[in-house]
Amino acid sequence: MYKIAKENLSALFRKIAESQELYLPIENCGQVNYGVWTEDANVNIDILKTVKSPKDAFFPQSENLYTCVKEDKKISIKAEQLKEQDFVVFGMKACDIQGVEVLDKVFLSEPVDSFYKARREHGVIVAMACGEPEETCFCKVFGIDPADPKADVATWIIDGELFWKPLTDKGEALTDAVKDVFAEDSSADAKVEAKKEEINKITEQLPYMKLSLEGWNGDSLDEKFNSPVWEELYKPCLACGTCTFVCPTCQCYDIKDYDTGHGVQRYRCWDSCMYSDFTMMAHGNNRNSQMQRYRQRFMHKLVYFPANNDGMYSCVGCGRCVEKCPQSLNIVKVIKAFENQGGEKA
Amino acid sequence: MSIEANEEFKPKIVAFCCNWCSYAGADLAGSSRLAYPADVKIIRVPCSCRVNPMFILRAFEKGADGVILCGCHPGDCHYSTGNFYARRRMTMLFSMLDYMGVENGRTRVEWVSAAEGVKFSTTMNEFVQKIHSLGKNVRLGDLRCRN
Amino acid sequence: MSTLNNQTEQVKEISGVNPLKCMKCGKCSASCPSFNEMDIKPHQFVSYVQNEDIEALVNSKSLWKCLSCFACVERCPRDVKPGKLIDAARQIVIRQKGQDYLSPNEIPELLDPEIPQQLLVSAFRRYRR
Amino acid sequence: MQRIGVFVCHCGTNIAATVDVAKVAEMALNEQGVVHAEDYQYMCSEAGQAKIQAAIKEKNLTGIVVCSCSPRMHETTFREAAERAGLNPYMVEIANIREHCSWIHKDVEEATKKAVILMRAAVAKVNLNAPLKPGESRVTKRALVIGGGIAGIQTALDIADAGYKVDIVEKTPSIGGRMSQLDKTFPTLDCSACILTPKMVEVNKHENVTIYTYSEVEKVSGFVGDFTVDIRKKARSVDMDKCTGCGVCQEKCPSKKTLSEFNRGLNTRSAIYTPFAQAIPNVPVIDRDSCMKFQTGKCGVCSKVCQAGAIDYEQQDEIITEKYGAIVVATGFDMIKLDNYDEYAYSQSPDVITSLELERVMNAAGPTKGHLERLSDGKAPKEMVFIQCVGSRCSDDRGKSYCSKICCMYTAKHAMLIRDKYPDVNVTVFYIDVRTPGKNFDEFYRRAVEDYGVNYIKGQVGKVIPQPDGKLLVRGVDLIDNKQILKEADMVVLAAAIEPNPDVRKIATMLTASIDTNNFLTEAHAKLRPVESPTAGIFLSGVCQGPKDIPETVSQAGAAAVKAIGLLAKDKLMTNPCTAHSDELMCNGCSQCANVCPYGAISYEVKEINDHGVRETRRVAVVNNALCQGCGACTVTCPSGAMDLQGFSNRQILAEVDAICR
Amino acid sequence: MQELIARAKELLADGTVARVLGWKAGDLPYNPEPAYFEKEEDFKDFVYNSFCGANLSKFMIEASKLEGKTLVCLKPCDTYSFNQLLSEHRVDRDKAYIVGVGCKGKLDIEKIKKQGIKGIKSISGAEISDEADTLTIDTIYGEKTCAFSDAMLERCHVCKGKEHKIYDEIIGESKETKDAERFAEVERIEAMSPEEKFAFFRKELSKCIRCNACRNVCPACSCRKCVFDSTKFDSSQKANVDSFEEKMFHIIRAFHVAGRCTDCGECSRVCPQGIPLHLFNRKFIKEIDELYGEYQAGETVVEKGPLTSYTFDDVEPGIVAERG
Repeated sequence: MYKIAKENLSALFRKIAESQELYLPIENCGQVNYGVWTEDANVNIDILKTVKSPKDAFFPQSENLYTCVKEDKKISIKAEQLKEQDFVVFGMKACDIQGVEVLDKVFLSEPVDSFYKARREHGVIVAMACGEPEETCFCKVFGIDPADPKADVATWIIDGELFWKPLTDKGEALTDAVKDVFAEDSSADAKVEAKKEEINKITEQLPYMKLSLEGWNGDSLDEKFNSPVWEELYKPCLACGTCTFVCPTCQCYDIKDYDTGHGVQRYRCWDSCMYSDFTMMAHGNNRNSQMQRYRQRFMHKLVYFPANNDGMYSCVGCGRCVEKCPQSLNIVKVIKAFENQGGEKA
Repeated sequence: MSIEANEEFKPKIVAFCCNWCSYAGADLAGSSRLAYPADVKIIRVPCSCRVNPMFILRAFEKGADGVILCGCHPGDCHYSTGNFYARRRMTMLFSMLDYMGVENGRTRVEWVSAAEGVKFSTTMNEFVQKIHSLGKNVRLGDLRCRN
Repeated sequence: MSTLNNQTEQVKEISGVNPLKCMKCGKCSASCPSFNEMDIKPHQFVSYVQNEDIEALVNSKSLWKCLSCFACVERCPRDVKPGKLIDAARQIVIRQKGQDYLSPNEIPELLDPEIPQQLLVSAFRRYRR
Repeated sequence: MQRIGVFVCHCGTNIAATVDVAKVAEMALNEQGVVHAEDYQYMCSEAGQAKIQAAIKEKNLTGIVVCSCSPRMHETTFREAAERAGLNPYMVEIANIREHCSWIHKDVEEATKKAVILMRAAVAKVNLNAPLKPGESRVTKRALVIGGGIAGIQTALDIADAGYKVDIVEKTPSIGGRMSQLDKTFPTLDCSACILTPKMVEVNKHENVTIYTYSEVEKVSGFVGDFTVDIRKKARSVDMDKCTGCGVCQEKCPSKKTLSEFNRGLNTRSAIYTPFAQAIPNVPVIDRDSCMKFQTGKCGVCSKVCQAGAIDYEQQDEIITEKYGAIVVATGFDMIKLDNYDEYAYSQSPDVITSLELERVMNAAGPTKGHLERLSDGKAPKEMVFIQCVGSRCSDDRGKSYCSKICCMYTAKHAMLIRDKYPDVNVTVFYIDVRTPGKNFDEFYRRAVEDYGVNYIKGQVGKVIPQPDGKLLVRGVDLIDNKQILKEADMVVLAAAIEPNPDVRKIATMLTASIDTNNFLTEAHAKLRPVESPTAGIFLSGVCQGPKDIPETVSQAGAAAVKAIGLLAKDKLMTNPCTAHSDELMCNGCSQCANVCPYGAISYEVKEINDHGVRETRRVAVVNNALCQGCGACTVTCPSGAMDLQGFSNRQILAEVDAICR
Repeated sequence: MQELIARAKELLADGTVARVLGWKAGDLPYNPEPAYFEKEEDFKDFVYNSFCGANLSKFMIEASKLEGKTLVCLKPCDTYSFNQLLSEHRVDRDKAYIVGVGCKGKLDIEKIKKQGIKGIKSISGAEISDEADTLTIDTIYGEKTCAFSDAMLERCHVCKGKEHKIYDEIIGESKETKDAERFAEVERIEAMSPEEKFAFFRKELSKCIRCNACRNVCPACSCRKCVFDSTKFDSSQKANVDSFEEKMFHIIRAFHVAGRCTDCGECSRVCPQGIPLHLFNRKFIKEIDELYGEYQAGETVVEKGPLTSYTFDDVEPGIVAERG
């Protein structure tokens, strides 16, 4: 295990960025999101949750697929290049890493999404343990350990020092490339273990960590789908896309054409199942009420997805929707509403 | 900066002209052979009040360097009141563009009557000159339209 | 800008009057109680300002004959307010003179408390030369 | 997908000398949807049109672009040509490569480039054009005239003479209006009653005219060609059919203390009254506010004396609903209130009167039986002063900014009449300008000065001070002599400004006709459509549109009639198809569009909307295509874009923008 | 709050209203959500405290279509929005029973968290009856305090006043919390050079994720289908492809609500990226005030707003360039 003093981190970042792009939490106008490191970037690695999850690094909010260029009557098509350079995403939390695994299930199974796959292959994830988890966190519910993130490299911040532990070959390779800036610490393992202990103690106290997912699985489809509870739950929903856009696992996208005047750019961009024009077709919309759209989002995360993916939920308990929903709606309230419903029935 | 000094820059300028006054004013400029730069392309609309701020932003998005709106003089609108609404709307739009740091000289409203061929021509000459002095529009365009 | 022009602008600014609005109806002169004592008549104030001849106004008898009763201001149908114009010309004279002769503290004891405020103000403007 | 043909005109050398027309045609073939392109010497010629028609048929074109002169020149020509070839005329667009291109540019390369871009924009638009069909609406062959003064009477007569039914609605108990109050008329000095009365009789007798006096317009709905109007016929308390007009009731009526409206409050009338002797109809009304029977329940004299048994105390207001094809507004004017003009002592002295009051004083049927006398003491005046422009040409809030136009002439008339009848009376007129444009007008004014010795003084009056001896001290100025003038007068006459009848606001709102800041009704075009309101089917007659004298009023009344007849003569109206249209799936029903519509073409309906299977009852905007003129104000006000303009749709204009910026 | 609950129950019981639109307590101390209450037992979760910032006016568009009256709890500033919706025929006055609820300023949990307060277990001082100037926050990392005014929403610092502009009855006291100039921020930006202005907005808008929360929460943005969701304008875009997209969206949105925006501040409250969106709308309000006369949308029910009316002597658009 290696270590580096927090105040020297810019040396590490500079070193990484010498040979590749480095994504990490950057503060801009008071908000922290993942962005590309530059010398004058306002890096903030103390942040627990960035506003948007780091899924952009692998599945950007919008990306070009190809470009058509029209010259007189001739049309030529130019496909977008797949990612060919390595890059590093630094500081991802355990929940967000799990989020990427959820995306893997979607984009890496047949038919494989080549754009996503290229990014996954070239991306090295440096994870970071959560120092001070918050009341909105509930990752443990999904079996995620915030104290011990699993990625190419795992890091911990302990008393002003960052501890660095490569876990995979990619991680080893990155470590080799940058290890000049590190020091070694023989007592590191012990310190990390103590830190994990400390973090676990905090998570014990968090209100959402003991949420029960009992009854949420593929078998409960009809019962959950037809429940009258949805009618109550959806009402304050504004039909905005905040929850889906901050979510590390939401993977829906739309494909659109942009007329550039001399051709067309085909691009894809995130879409939200909360939007009224989501999956709009010529005949209209499959889900034509907000209740249906609202239900879809949670049924997908908690019922359909696990049913198709060996029980893996497509929620990772990051709590971003809990923090960001304009009307204070969120997945926890949904889960709890059904808990109560079950209780009443029994 | 004079036009000659900046020869390679050919600005794209969209002029929205109301059918009843300004379009006719432009026709008169034409029949009087009052030249103005070919950079100006006119779009005929029934009235200045038909011009949606979105049209103007769209022009900039797609690469226009200047947009000018011409209508009947206030009080002379063919539809009585159209240009009054246009006047307020454009004042609002321009103030917002200015507020957001987009050079306000790129947009302009001018009232040109059907009899004012000379005014149409001088206005267009002035406007094109202004756009030349401002140079290429880089703050409002969509990069995708550049290449 | 020449000095004369400057003065014209000053008069316009102080008075807040646009002399071009005048339609030369003469209602000001018809209303003026000091008409006969004036060398330049109220309706002419406007043309003097239009012609940028403030010097003549400043040197006129009228300047100090106007009672500031503001009948012309009140009745002018075009909002031209000759009374304000001549008042502005007076202000120019006063401004040129600069210094005050009395300090504000000395004033109260010199005054009859019964005198209307408005009269005092106009009197100060007029007789402070 | 459209199949578009592009036709490039050389216009002799007008275009071809500066624009490479062949190149434009060649480039057109690269554009989306273009399947045919050609250039020709003169596209507007017979041969050129034939080429277009042939191409439409041979190539099965769905739209065409003609690159030629301004659409203001030949758009109609090409549309008609296309229509003859079976193409919808609204599938034609013009790229103006002459006035907007070849004529203003010298460099061939530059001009050709621009012409290509203009062609592209037109092609981009045509790609989104849809065939449009003018709508049709029927025309009810009946006109309504609001106001029964000389303007209304003349309009009604002219329409009726053309063979159409006309109804006149008059608020007061008799038609006749302001003109009936006048004594003599300028510049011929004939007696007003002598020329007006025959007209009143004629209109009353005309088989095509129905007159509703003592009536008001209550509600207007519908649109050009098809208005529905509710008229409130106020209870007259006298049976129109039974009354013989003998006048006994008026003589016997014990309540005679009400100020006479007709005589401008200078004397009184009975509670049951006809406004004046020649009133039409010659049937009195009971003014219920001053009638003792109605106020106290005791009296009933009129009923007792009426031989015909025409008095009906139980009569109720009646609502008449009628359909009209055209409506003419002829609501006329009133004098402004002089409450704010203390300096002229109008409210302090009965000897300070307005010109209209002087008309009544001079009139033989007036309060003084036509003798010129002071209203305070009945003495004959020796010195009379007229003051012009009282409340006219004022930029302050006491008066009106406009010139009332008639005062100069009627003052000359008054002065002349007084000097003629009472040569010993001195007449002085204080004026700012004497405005006499009009046939024989200046001659008339000069006669007053030269032949009758009226003393015209250029200058205004500052103050009129009533003296203890009853005289009026007038302080004015003579701007020519540069002297202040003090004059003792016996009577002062004020030429008060005129203003539109205050009721016009209400009527304009009902008609959705626009009015200006002075409450004058706005004409559709100040020069070219001066007797039409911008609201289709509404016409303007007389002073409701702006100050005017009698000859002008009568000619405008005739003009308004002609416009109305032109409308009534049609069986059906073809409506401009380039109108706004609201997509009810998107419409919020927020009313913002209706707020900016100058024609009142937008109304709201609460209806059930089926949005892809979701049914909902809500309020949506509906555009009346017969009223909409296609300005597009609503389309920009509509935030969702539910409101769009056919022929100039959002997508069409954006396509042009895109094509130009490409 | 008890008075409010009692009155709501009473009106529900006597049939005056068919439902009550208020707030339901959340599972954290600071996340109540708007909710309907139709039965007496529902009220166990009813809450009204300083975290109930949501403006419920917009919900009345849908509630106006329901059978019977809806009792709606409106704070003083919310009543402006209701009036504006009423002016635009979007809500039905007869379908609403408006209880003007007292307001002493609403809190922004983001501002509390910005102060480094995390792991929140409970918050005291946020009840509507509390007179405390300070919030006491119990967290798993120990007890923290925060001045009430430091945690207030931006809009409360420029409070429009404690008066309800439309109501059937008022329950509870209100307090004007204004302690800043409404246009100070706008003026600060106006004073910048074009380059600074451009950089400022570019930076702020670069955060925009096009989640549309600002639009969807806005009571003035009540379109059934937004132009940006519609294919009719060729303006349908969801992506933040290039910075221009956001400018177009935000300029047009501000333009569409110009003269109608009551400055309720919901857009800025809900923006997940903390973009001060009110700065757009407030710029228009300032312009309207200065150029066309003082106007407060929603002050009363009106027919025409500043952009659907005009005067002959309106300033020309050139004024923008002239004043520099």
